[in-house]
Amino acid sequence: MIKVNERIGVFICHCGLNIAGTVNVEKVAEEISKCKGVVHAEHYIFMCSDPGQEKVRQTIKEKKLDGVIVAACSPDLHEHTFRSAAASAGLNPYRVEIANIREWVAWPHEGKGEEATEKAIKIIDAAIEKLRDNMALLPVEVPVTKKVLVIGGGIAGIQAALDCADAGLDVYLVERGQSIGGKMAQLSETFPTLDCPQCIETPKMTAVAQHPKIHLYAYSEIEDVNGYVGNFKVKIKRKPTFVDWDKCTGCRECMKVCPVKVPSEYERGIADRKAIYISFPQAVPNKAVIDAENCIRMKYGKGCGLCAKNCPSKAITFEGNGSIEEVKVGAIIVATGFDVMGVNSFGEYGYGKYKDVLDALQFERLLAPAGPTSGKVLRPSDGREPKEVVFVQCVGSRDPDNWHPYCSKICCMYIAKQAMLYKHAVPDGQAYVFYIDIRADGKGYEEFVHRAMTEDGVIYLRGKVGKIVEEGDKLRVYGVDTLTGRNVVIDADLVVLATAVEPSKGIDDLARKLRIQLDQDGWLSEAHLKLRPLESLTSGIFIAGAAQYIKDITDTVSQASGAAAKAIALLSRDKLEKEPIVATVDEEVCVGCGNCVSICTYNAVELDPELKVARVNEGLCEGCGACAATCPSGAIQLINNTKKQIFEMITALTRRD
Amino acid sequence: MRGALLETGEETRRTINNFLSRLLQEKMVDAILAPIETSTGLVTPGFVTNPEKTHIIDVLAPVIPGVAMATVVSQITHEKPVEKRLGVILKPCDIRALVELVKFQQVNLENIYLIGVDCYGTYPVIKYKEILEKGNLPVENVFEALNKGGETEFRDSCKVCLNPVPIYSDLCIGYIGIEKGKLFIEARTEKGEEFLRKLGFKLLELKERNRAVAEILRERETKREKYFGEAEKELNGMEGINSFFEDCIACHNCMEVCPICFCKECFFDSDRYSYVNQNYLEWNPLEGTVPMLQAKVQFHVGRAVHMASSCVHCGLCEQACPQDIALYKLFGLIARNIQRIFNYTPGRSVEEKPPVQEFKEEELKEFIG
Amino acid sequence: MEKVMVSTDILTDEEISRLYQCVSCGKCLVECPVFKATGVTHTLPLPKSRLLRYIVDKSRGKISYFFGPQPIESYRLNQGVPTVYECTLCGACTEQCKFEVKPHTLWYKFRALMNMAGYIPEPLKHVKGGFTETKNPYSLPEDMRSYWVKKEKLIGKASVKRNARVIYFVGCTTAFKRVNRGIAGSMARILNYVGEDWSLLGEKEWCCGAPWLMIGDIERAREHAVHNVEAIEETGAEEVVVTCATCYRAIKQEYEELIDGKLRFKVLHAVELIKRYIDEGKINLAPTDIKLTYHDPCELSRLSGVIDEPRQILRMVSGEYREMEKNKENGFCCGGGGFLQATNNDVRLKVAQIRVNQAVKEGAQYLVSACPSCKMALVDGAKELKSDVKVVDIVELVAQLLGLSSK
Amino acid sequence: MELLYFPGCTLKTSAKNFEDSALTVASKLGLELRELPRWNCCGTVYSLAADDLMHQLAPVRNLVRVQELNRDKLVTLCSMCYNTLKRASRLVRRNSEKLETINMFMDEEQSYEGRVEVFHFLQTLRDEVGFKKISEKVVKPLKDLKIFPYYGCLLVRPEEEAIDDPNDPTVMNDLLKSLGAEVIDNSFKTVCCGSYLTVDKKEVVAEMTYKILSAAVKDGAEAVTLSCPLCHFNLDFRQAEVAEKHPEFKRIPVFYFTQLMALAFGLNPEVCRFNLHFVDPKPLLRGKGFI
Amino acid sequence: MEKDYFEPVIVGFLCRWCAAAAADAAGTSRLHYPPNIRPVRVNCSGFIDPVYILRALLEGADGVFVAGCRPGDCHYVDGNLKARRRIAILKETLKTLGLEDQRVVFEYISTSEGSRYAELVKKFTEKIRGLGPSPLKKKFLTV
Repeated sequence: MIKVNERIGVFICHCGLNIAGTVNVEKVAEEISKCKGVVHAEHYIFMCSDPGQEKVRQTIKEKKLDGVIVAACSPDLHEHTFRSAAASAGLNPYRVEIANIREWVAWPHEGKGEEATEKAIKIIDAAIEKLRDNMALLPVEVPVTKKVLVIGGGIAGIQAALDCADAGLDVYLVERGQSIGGKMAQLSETFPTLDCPQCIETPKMTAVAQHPKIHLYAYSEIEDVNGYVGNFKVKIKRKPTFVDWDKCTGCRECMKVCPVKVPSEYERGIADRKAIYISFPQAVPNKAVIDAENCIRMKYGKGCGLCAKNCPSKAITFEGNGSIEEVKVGAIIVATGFDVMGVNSFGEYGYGKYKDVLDALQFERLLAPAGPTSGKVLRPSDGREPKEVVFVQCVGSRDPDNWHPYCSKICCMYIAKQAMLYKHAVPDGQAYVFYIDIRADGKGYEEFVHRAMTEDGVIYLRGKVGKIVEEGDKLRVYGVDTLTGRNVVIDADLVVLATAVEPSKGIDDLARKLRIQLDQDGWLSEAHLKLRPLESLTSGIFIAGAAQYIKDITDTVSQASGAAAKAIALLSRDKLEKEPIVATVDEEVCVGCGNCVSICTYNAVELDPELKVARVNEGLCEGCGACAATCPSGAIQLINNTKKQIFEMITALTRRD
Repeated sequence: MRGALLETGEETRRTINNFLSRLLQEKMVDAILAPIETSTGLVTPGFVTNPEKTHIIDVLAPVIPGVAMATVVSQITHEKPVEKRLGVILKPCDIRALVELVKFQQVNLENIYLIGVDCYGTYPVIKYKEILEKGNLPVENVFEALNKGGETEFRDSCKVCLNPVPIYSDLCIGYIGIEKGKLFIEARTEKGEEFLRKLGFKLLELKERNRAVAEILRERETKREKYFGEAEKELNGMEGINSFFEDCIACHNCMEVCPICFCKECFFDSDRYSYVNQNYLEWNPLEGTVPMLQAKVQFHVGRAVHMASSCVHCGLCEQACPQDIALYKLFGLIARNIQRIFNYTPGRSVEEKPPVQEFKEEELKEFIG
Repeated sequence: MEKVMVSTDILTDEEISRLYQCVSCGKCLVECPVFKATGVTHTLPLPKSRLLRYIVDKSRGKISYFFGPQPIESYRLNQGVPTVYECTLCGACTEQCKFEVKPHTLWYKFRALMNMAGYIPEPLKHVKGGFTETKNPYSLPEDMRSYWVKKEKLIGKASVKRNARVIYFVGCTTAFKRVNRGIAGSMARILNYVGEDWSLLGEKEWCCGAPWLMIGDIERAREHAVHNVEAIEETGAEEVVVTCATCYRAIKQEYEELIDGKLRFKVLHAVELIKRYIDEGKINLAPTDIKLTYHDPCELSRLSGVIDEPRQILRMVSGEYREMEKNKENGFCCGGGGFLQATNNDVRLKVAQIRVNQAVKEGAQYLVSACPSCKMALVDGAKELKSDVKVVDIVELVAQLLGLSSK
Repeated sequence: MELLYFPGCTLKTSAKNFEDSALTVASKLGLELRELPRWNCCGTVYSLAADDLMHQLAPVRNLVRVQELNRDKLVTLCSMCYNTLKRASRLVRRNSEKLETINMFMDEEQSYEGRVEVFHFLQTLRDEVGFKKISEKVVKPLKDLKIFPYYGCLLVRPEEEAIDDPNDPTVMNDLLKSLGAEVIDNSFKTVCCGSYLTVDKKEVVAEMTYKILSAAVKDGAEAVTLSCPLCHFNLDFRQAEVAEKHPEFKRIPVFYFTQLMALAFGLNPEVCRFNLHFVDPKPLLRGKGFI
Repeated sequence: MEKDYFEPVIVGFLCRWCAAAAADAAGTSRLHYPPNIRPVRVNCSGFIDPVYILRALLEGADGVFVAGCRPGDCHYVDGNLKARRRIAILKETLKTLGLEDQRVVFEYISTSEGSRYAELVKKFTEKIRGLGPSPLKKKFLTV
């Protein structure tokens, strides 16, 4: 339908000589002025300059323009500039279209003036055809819930929760395990500062417990997430603890009497825990949980029950099946951390059959003062003090054929640390480290490794270990030293494998629930690796810490604060403005076939059950237009990108004069 | 498949109608939607609720009177499912169209009992009328063609149809591969078996039926290849298409009758698209409006792009063309090729998503670059 | 989504069974003049019957069987208005239909249904008011009805008598329209020429009611029918002659049903009467050499079967009589029917241009028709085409050849 | 059940004992091993040369022979033959240009279509016969005979060709258990015996043999069993050099697993042709009353 | 002046996040390619309805160049995978009718591949020039 009193202004930019050097701007202006509805056509040296923008504002007012075309550079650069200029002159920003005649015409066709001018006219023509049907729009306003959900209670989650809470936002911190603290709580000491991790993390953990704004959901999981930025509805499932946490004081009397012994996850299997347990001394919350699979009473429904008898505050009930709570949040921070591969995957090192072949996290527990051996390094097989310890780097990392192609980044540092701590614990012991390349790129890292080599006499052998075989009570390690070119066989008392770091288990179905992407190795995909590492592609969901990629505590904490800052910034406004280019449905045409519903990635379209007509949720719709393309009757269309507009653009572009 | 064998003697139609009226009597269905005979001798979709009245039903009439039965069911259950239990008599292509319409939320199968019928072929509706006027029963010609083979005046799409026996239905009234004077009512789902058991039939297995069907299919496979081979040669390039669509007056009746063209208003007819029609319809006082080839190609090829992936090869487009253009050559050919690249058979099962509603990570490499 | 309950009681069961006999074979689509003129598909017979079936299904057909009568979405009715009304009701589709659906009778009932639901084209909404008052579709003052007598200088020679053997029922399109005044004048002169005892109804003559049927208001049509029959019977006339094909069909085929009684007089079209006069020797026409062709008014030839009389007259009039390619029952419509002039005049003009061209193609100098609406439409068409073919009504031609009128 | 089998050159010459014992054991188990007609040498070690066209002709021609009988399964006994044939069949199936060049070159043969599957006899015993059926056939269980099963390289490396878990293969362990023998297991069972170094660097092979056998003896092994004639030569014949360098080394006999099966099935010991061994196994067997 | 050889008209559909950005990059690095392509900037390749391509061909385009993000890079997660399926349907239809489906091409071009964009456009333009004017656009007057 032809609008009757269209008043379109076209501004052609010279961009100095970038455009004018190739495109005959005078001819373009003259040709375009003849187009239907064009009441003003002008060319100017620098449209994006202040005088240029002023020219636009002036002409809008003087000639009461109801549409503006700026033929200049790529819309990615100045679309926003010219739309706000027009807005300040009272013209709705969406009545402005940009025709890219620099990157798409002037530059690639230098020296072909005539064809370039011809092409420029066609592109401007098409922009005019599109503009004719552009509706004046206001950004879609979406209410904001000023609350944050943090998934994962490791140091990243803790730091992010504290930052958001300090900024006055309510935080729901959800931790899958019995206590927050994550992997950091399992370490003996940190590199390069050799701090005691519990000493530096516990204050933050207690701060989380006491912070009025932080609602801690320990021993809980994310059941289901839907909604959109500013309005996420999250179902959190509190797993059944079978202990009444209000009464439990954390006195651990129950743990003393429980007859069941099961390998402890916190101690990574080199020590046991009871069926009723609190993970570690500084655990927050300091409340016990019952592991239903192994507790006799829970398994058979009767018998035992010693813990309940012994519990001074009668907190143990053996009942309850957890609960599901629904919370509304405005932003989500995913800080689910990482896992370490077990030794049982590596056949050449004994498939985990040899007791004295440990992974590095298990060795951390041996070195930990509060660990099962209270800091003394003793062999799990016979409890003797190992005199020869071999550390093997890059087990499963940098190994594209069999395991992971990536470098696990933190092993070089913690192996050096572990070797050093071993030497402090066993002064006359000898540590060997088989490595490919030492990567110590952090502040004070290189010096730390150098100290391990010189002061603690750790022998670094550049080569890989081919096979480990049990020889009597010794572990014969067949390796090679590529620097001397000779095979090396060491009869070690203990072997520590620096196994590869992997994304934490269960991240893939959490990612599916959050509708965020994982890369091919299972790490969370960031919006842009260089410029937007803390945001996922789904707006409103941020990522921090090792879940995005392996990183040490320093980087993790800084990322956590970064993600928190992003969430705080997002939720600082009362209303969120969303690009109004969303899908709309013409109910008279829609026949309710559901093509758009099943094709939409963002579940932004539902079928209204009675009227059998599609409905678009403007908040969820990202404006990709996939529904418009799959709708046979053209009922659902993208605002300002209707089929008619595209057809008219095609006709303009293919017009032969 | 297990089913019940009925003695029909010469009275095939009466036996079927008795069977249907018993369904009504036993209150297994409240109404039967079936082709019923009209005063002009033709059949048209109609309701029968009174068990005595089933004599007007003519299940085996080898004709599709205008609109497919699937469209009728879709018109009823489009907005909400029926509360009363409805038995529907459906030819195999009807069932395929019905299943496709379920996938596009146009049909709700709640309380609907599908009674499939073997279909060895149907006549174009005008031909059917001529046979009636000459006084003999078209059904006889079908049985004769079935036993002796040989050329028939069935519609092209029926001559190359690959499933004369319905695949997806509760019951199936079968005569292919059954010797004369008998009828085989197959039960394909529990509901079907429950029906037959309630009516006191003994269920047995008939092997030679499958053999007969397989034999028919082999013969039709070759015919189908030849048919589409010719179509491909004829439709090659704009010249071929120009002569193919020479007589087309762009009345869009092929779209109106197509069972899986479910839009309220066809996109190519609507104002969201019509800009083209004015530009391409030459208006001159001598001839009135003359649809240019561009307008015809845009309409037919455009519609094929929207619907060919779900085309059930019923051939109604050809029967609805007033200018007698062999449209099934075009739509059947495009549908076959598209369905082949997605390995998708419309109407095979309700769960299988149509190609336009989903996509896969790894596929269609050959179309890139 | 606004919905409206639509009653379909106007459709008899016989009509509904005919509606459902349609097998969508599409043969009716080829000959539809409006489609030929515009190329727009939604006014074709099949889309019309699909919409009608949708409405019938919902209010009393298979959908209502399951869910009770259901309302119709108002946007569908709005979209349905052009579908139903932009049609000349020429009956070409009925002619082509092999399955006895007789669609054009259904389109009349469809209009009645739409009118009852209040969904009629804007222009017709305005016509209704004036039409009710002035009893003629052109809403011209009643006394203008005999204005033609003055203009044709027949004062005293064409008058209203208390009783007469033949009543000349002039019809509004003949009486009120300047282009058709000649037809009335010629008819009057021919009747006087043969010394017929005839009279006009004058003021008492109301519109024959056909336009009301085209709008869809059957009650109004009934009023007109009852009034006109009374007026005619008062004069004790045995025969009524009309010069308009629409009036002819309405009185002959619709009146008995409308007044729910028998007509006590015969209804003749002017051609039939003239043919009789010729047979009775009261008129004889000398042959001429003018090249002419005859346009069959749809309501006269296809829908009423009067086909041969005009041809016999014309063959007597000229040796050069040529048949157009589309003639007799398959005649192509002039575009004037179905109140299209009010609903969508440029479609009417396009159809008329096509028809005029068909005549030009035969090399005709004169295009003769037998209905004022056809003449009006064909004249407008010829003007659009700037063609020099002269459009003339058969009555005018006869009168002219008898030397009774000047043109 | 009739199986097409590929003997390989050594089984016709120095390893006749392996073939004879295998054939008789197979027939006892109801398997008819039919020799592949017009077979040619398997090409011994799989060529790692970049342009290995000439070297692949031999194995592919054997596969063509199988295809000529329009069969698609071939069983091998010797580990070397198994490894070479299997890797060749995988190479041509993956690399169609190479297959084309090979087919063009062997113009007098029909073109190989790549459908033949190569199996080792141990796989057939495990997967088709099953150890339960084998233990039912045992007449004289090899009680108190401590045997160290040695797999070598070619049954377990590279991974795609492995007939069992490359790091910890157990198929021969289970076979010996089903024969009633006591199994001595250690991680040297998959360490290389030195293969063709036995031609120009005998001392390296001696060193490897010493390492493997001394570990086995230390664990109490009285004999070794294996399925590769080359390993048999290195571990059996080279024990002489080992004894020279390590006087304390105790010699132990080396059997093919089919010989032990023949004994356990109580078949005529002749078929085991114990005279072909360098370290005479007869004293041990007589001592344990098996012959 | 009449060109001695045929200058094809090519309509381009470029997805704004990857292909259009690549086109910008090609321009910024002054990579020259023939001016025959006339691009339309769309939100996502998943937005391109096969009817647009059909319409472009029938309105006079000699070739249609559709470009979207590489699988996995799509800003809207999987718009390009949906596009691939629709363009496959259209090309298969054109191929069936012998309407030279090679005049339509769908390429994956990521944001940084400016040079690849220029290269592909050059190659495509030459190919279309080789194919000559598109038969689809000749105005057939059927009487």
